[in-house]
Amino acid sequence: MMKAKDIQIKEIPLDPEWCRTFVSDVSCGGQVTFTGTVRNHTGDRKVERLEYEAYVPMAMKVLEQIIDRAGERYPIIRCAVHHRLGSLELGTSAVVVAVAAAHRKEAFEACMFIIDELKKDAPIWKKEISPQGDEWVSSRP
Amino acid sequence: MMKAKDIQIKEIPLDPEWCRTFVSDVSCGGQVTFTGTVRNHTGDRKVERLEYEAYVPMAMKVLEQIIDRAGERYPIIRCAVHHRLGSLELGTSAVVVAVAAAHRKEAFEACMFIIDELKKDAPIWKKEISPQGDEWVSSRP
Amino acid sequence: MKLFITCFGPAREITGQRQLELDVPGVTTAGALRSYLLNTWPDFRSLDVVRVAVNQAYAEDDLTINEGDELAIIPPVSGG
Amino acid sequence: MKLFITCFGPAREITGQRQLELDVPGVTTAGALRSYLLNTWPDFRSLDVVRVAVNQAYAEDDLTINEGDELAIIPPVSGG
Repeated sequence: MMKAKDIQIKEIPLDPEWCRTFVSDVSCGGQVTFTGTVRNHTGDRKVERLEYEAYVPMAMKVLEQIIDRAGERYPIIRCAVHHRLGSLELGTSAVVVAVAAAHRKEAFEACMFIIDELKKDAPIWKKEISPQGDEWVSSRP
Repeated sequence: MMKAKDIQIKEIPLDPEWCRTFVSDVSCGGQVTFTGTVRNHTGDRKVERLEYEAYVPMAMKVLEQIIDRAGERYPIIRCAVHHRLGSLELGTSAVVVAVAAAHRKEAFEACMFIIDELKKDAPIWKKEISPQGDEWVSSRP
Repeated sequence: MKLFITCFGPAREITGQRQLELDVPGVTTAGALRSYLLNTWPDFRSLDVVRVAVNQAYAEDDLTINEGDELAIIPPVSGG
Repeated sequence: MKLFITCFGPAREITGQRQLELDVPGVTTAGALRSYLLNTWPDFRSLDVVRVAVNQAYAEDDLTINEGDELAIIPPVSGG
């Protein structure tokens, strides 16, 4: 039974340690935290920065549904998903997914499930700003 | 090719955010951090606190070998493994494993591999302090 | 029936607008709206998938659209 | 040959000492040391596994022990 979940989509820097602390629970043996950061390349393409936008109210709902589905599959106790918007420099955190469960295997699997589903379904878009030209990421042929 | 690894076994509180920051790298799309904390139960057994001890110089070597094996299996770029010793209250962080790789799947798998191997091979022991009596954890029949 | 449709990410660049205002007879389901968009702006065909959201949820093609619904074009997402 | 053996975790409670000092003819391999320990302190048999470390590495049973080696008894580990 999930005790608490926290979903945030925001323009200001993310705080992975806040997420990790939010999901900490004495009934849990551990937390798994994934932090997605802006990488300086995509394949051979050099990346200078990323610009994120979202359909925010729908994204909040989709993320909540994803967390609930994770909770049906895995006995997770607490969960936080934060996503950044706006123009992000290299190395900046774009997304944090933190999960706590009684046992680590389930925490790892739930964390992977949530970030995979987020990337498939959350109405959020990023544009790569690159010397080779700007491009919306998944619209590339 | 692994750029950096950091192994610490210490008596003072761990800092998961330090580990996450240590493994951050602009060539990586993300970091996965596992933090193992002291749980208030093991099955039906109530736990009051844990006492950790280690064969420190050997544990340092074993952890380094585990990280190197992880680096042979997965293209991880940076890695930190910190382990706490001494008497730990409920909720306290006992171990942190942080891994960065270009792609998240590999970071998740490498992080799981390292914590699994650590639990199998690192010469570290914990004793559960419980109202039902104190017990070394894995020596239980 | 007047429809207001928000265009996100690459959809905004394809239509040239963030908000579309349409009044097209026959566009009464999510599927009909999708077809209308693909025919009107053929660049949508270069995307892997174009989904329509009705009232902040992904819509199946047979979902009926009503006046006043919140509509959005959802090009391939790339969060995370 | 005098051997100094450090006992960790539950091994310390079984032998009652953190440091053992042994001088037993015939104990010249890691396996012989393991057998000696299991015979001398039968409580070791209640553990799933008892490993011997020589110079800070797990030792196979046939590894020869030399005077001055750093020896340790490694009962089942439980880190993390």
